[in-house]
Amino acid sequence: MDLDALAGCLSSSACLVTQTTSGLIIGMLLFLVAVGLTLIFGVLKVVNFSHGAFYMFGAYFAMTAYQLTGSFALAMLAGAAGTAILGLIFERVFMSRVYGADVLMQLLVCYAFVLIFDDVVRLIWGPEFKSMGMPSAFQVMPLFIAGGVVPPYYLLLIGVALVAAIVLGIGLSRSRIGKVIRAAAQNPGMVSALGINTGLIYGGVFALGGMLAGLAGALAAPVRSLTPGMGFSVLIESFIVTVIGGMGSILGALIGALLLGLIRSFGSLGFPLFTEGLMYLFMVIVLVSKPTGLFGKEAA
Amino acid sequence: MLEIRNLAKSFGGVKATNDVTLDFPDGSLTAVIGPNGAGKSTFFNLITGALKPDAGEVLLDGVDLAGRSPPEIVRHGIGRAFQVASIFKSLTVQETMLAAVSADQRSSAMLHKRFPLAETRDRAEHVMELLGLAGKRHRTAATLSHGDQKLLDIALALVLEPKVLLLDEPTAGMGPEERWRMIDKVRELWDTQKITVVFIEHDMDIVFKIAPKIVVLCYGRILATGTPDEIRNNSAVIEAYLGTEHAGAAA
Amino acid sequence: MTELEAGRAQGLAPLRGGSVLQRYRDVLIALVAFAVLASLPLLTGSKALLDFVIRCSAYGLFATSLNLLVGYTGLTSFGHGMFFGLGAYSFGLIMQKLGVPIPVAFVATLAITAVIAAVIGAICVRLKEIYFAFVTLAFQMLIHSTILSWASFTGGDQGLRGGISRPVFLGIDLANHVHLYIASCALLILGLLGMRQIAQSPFGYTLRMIRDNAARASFLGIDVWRAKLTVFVLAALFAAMGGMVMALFVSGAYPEFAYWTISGEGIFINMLGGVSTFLGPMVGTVLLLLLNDTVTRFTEYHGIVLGVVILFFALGLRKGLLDFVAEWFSQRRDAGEGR
Amino acid sequence: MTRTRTPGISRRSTLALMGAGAMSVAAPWVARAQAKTIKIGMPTILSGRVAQLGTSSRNAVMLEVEKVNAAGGLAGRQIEMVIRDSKGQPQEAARVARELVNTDGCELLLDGEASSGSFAVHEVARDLGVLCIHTCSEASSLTADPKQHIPNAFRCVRQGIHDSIVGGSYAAAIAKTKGLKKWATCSPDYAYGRDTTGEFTLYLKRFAPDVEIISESWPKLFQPDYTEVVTKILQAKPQALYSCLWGGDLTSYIDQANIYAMFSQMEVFAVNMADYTALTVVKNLPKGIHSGNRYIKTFPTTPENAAWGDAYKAKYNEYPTNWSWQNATAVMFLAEAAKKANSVDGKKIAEALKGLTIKCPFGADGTVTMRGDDHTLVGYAIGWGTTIPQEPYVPEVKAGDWKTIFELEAEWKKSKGYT
Repeated sequence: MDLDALAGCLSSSACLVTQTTSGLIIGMLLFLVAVGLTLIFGVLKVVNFSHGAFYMFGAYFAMTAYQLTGSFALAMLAGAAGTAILGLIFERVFMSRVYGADVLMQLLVCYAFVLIFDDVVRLIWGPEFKSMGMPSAFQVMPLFIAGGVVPPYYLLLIGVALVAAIVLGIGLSRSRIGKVIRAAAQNPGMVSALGINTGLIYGGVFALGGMLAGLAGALAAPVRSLTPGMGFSVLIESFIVTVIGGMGSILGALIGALLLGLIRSFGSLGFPLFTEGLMYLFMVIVLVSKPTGLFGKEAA
Repeated sequence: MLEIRNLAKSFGGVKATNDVTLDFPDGSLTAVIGPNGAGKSTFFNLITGALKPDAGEVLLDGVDLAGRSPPEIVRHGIGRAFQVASIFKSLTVQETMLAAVSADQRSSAMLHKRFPLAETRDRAEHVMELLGLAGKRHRTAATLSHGDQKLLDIALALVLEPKVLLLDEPTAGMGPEERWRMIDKVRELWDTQKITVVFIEHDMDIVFKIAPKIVVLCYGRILATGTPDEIRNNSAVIEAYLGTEHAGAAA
Repeated sequence: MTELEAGRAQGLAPLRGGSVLQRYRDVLIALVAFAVLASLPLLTGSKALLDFVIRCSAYGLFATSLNLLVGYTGLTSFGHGMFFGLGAYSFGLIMQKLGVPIPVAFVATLAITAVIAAVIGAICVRLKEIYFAFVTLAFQMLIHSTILSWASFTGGDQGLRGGISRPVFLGIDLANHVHLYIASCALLILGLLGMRQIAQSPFGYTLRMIRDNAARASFLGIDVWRAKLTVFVLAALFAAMGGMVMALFVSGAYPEFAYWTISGEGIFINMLGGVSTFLGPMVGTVLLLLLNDTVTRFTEYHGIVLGVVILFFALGLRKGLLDFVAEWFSQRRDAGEGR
Repeated sequence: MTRTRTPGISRRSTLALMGAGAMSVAAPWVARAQAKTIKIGMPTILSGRVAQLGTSSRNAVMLEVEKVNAAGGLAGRQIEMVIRDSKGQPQEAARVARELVNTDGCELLLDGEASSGSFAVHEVARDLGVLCIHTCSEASSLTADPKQHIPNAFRCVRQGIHDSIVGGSYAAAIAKTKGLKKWATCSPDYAYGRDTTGEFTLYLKRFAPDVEIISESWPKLFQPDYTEVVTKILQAKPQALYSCLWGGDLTSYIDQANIYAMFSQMEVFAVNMADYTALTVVKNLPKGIHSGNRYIKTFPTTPENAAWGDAYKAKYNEYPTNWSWQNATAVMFLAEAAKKANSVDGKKIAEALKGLTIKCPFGADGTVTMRGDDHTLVGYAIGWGTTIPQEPYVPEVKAGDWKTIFELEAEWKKSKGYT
């Protein structure tokens, strides 16, 4: 424990701003992965344990596209589109067979794919870790905003995450498709009775969730090393985020991600050796006091 | 004797049970009726502990049970059956009965003996015979017909040998003939077991034919109590029912 | 769905005296099984086979205890592995630091596990379904983090080093491979017999009632919270027994024992073997270990192989092996009766 | 069991078959037919996040085993390697190690496990009495702690304490010339990270007493995001940073610290930087990172070392890792010890290994020694230098002085209560 450091930081405005900023940065990155997880749970009631694998594929797709074309935009597109297709196939061919089955069966199918996907990546790209490299456009000095340091690349990340949050938030509550998706989440029988293809909706939602994870992986590729199994730690953290925020709630994912980011950034000051434990402790406290998470609805 | 004193419960601003005071003398058979949303099931839930009342008393032989947990209330002698048969789908009829008797005999946490305990058998056997389920003892509950599942639900309540038995729509979801068979069974149980029975029922023919006493609930309040004849001629009741029937037709 | 077959099969047994007979039958089966296992070293010189059985004992105790929660009570715990780890660590630490006789350490470990399980269980069993799963997982991760962080006591990521001493007691020398093997078998058989007794006791039926319909059970006068807590603690004890066998086998305890992957493997084993028969998890254990041991011999891409096998079970059979077999038999019998 | 060996062409083809078989498929029946081969078992990590290191270990072992076999084998017996994946789980490592000895008939073990896995295999060695050479675990206590000591286990691995002594003195010299007083550390939160960092700062302060550690960060092993750590360090405004992050964690950290322009604000000492796996992967490698050597074919600057690195590259189309040279050295030791003992018996080899000095491309003076009293490798090339973003990556390496290392190591052992 290093409570002095924490107290010192809390009393210094520069440190406060910087650590808060990095908390937000961490949070927004987490949000991008977690939002897909929560979306899939909200609509399909599936805890997508293989979500980390989509993140991994997004990163590898992006790296490969970047190596081939040298275009950052194409790399991002490859990461997002590739995982969207993967998500669609995964849902239609495999997951759709275990709807209505035991939750454990669904978990098992996801678990199987975690194993398979990791090995597939190892087969295709090899066991060694890789790096995509930062596009030269972003190899610039960090900005100083309100006393906090923000690299331009992270501004882009935050921007993308915010856009995703707003589009999803508004899209789900306002648009027709959003209404259909929400209706499908609540009463699939009714929606299919109305002549709407629920399979298409489910596939679409899974593709969207996979795409968001893939996009997150693609965006992370320039700053994180790529290895088989890289999705795992990301999965665990985004899992904590969604549980804290409430499975199925997009706002919850956002708040949960930001909270976790702040726990990480300030926890690393005060409890450098127990930051991870702090996250789990927080998760236990939230679950015990409000089992459905901060923004979760009762009886999912 | 079961005495309800000023029982009240509201959800949000809605008073689902509003100052209800009622007596159910030992060995009585009472029907509770009322339009949809009258608070009949809430009333049962308050008595059995599924819901905690905001105010009031539930006295069984002078002991106040209001606000206690379901297991406590059951152990004091108030058993209930549910509108939708509430059973243990993977247990057989016989296992269900034996396990219920175990629960009543406080042996449900026993680890060192094998199930079923010898001392649970007679009671289970007795109730299965009583409800005509003995021939289906080895059937798994999930495979029983709808009517048999309802009977099993009632058997579950009955096997605890309650002083008061609350039946929430014993005939719900049954065809006309089955209904009569069921209600005859209820009536027969009441006759032979000498327990206090309170049941909720929608079918007026059934109610007026078998219930010596009727309670009418409306918007959480007691609208009327009395014999079938008294209720039949009660203007408030007629209005309430006609009113809802009009409303029902309009919707 | 889950107990249809077991229920039906049991219905055929005569009621009077049946339960007592059943108990003798179980004990008899256990004795025979033990005799067979114990005579293995006489028949074969394969140490690998003995190792395999020891590992089966550790995982089998763990997986079967998990099934008390998952299969019998409907409590899907994602954190059951914490008790496996707790058992291994408590036992290892007691042996290393206090140097007491093994049976003392064994009992002390069970006592420690019971206390910790009671505290964690009291918090967890209030929650339902997936939320119970989450909170148990969170506790597991918390315990795992604590083991890693508390390096001065637990050895951190390197685990309990230096080996666990195994002093001779009552003529049993657990440093001897065959002795360890026999002791593991004995623990397995005793553990299974104990859990079988729990499953077939009045309490076992209380658990089934809770699994099927907890609300109804409480209207029969059952204190659901207390029953869930009781089975949570009991299952933890048997999981800790598994952990102790593992600690003896590897002569140490490592943080991986308390990691969520152990819980995941436990669930996987149960799904593989089947959750609606008592021996399902045992079958699953043997299957998974066999699969793991053979596949890792032949390829380092075992993830793909294992994944495909899982898919076969999840999408093809849609149930555990023993469940599938039991259902197949009963269907055949029904068809025979129909003729 | 023993069959008469048919000499000549059939034997050669059997051997070829075995060579292929050992790579991925274990073929016990072949082994029984060839009683003269000696099987060496090796549990290592071939899947998961550090699969790269396990694979590179296997590569190096196979490279050396081929040479040994071509030269007549181990005391006349051809080596057959049986290499299996442990997934990095200690219970699997123990299981695999036992299986290799008990079922596959391996007479010797190379332990390619890291951290907890190596301790698990160590216990197996203690249990079974089989000769075991640890080739990957840098945890000092594995051999330094007399409680761990068993006569049949050796460690052919560089050690954190050696790195720290050399690194501490190297860094102290630079700290003095450049006036670096305020230091920060950032290391992975597990035994290796904590111990190595603690020892580094110990010697840094010893050689440069006015150095002060003003900030410590302990990210988790395999943590994907280091943002809070980076900003925390930037906040503390140290003049220099020490890190023993390694592999993908180190490259992630560099990529993320780069966009905060961290490397222009402080001197960075990253002991695990000068490893090809990291050097070749980082796209925007900052200039002038101080690093200890891991494996670099230009240090030691000998033709033997360069030739070995090139041979490896030619065979596997990638550069060797730190684990590669350690595993290769272990095979060299086995070959020499077997020659000296003229036997493949574990006990005799163990006797021969004690204090054995062999010629080795990775030695500081062309030789390395298996120290007799604690069964651990000494005399290997160890040094620090600064990085450049292209080959040869670390143009000049300042070699550490083994005399100082021995002195300080002995002192350190005493302070730990090991002697």
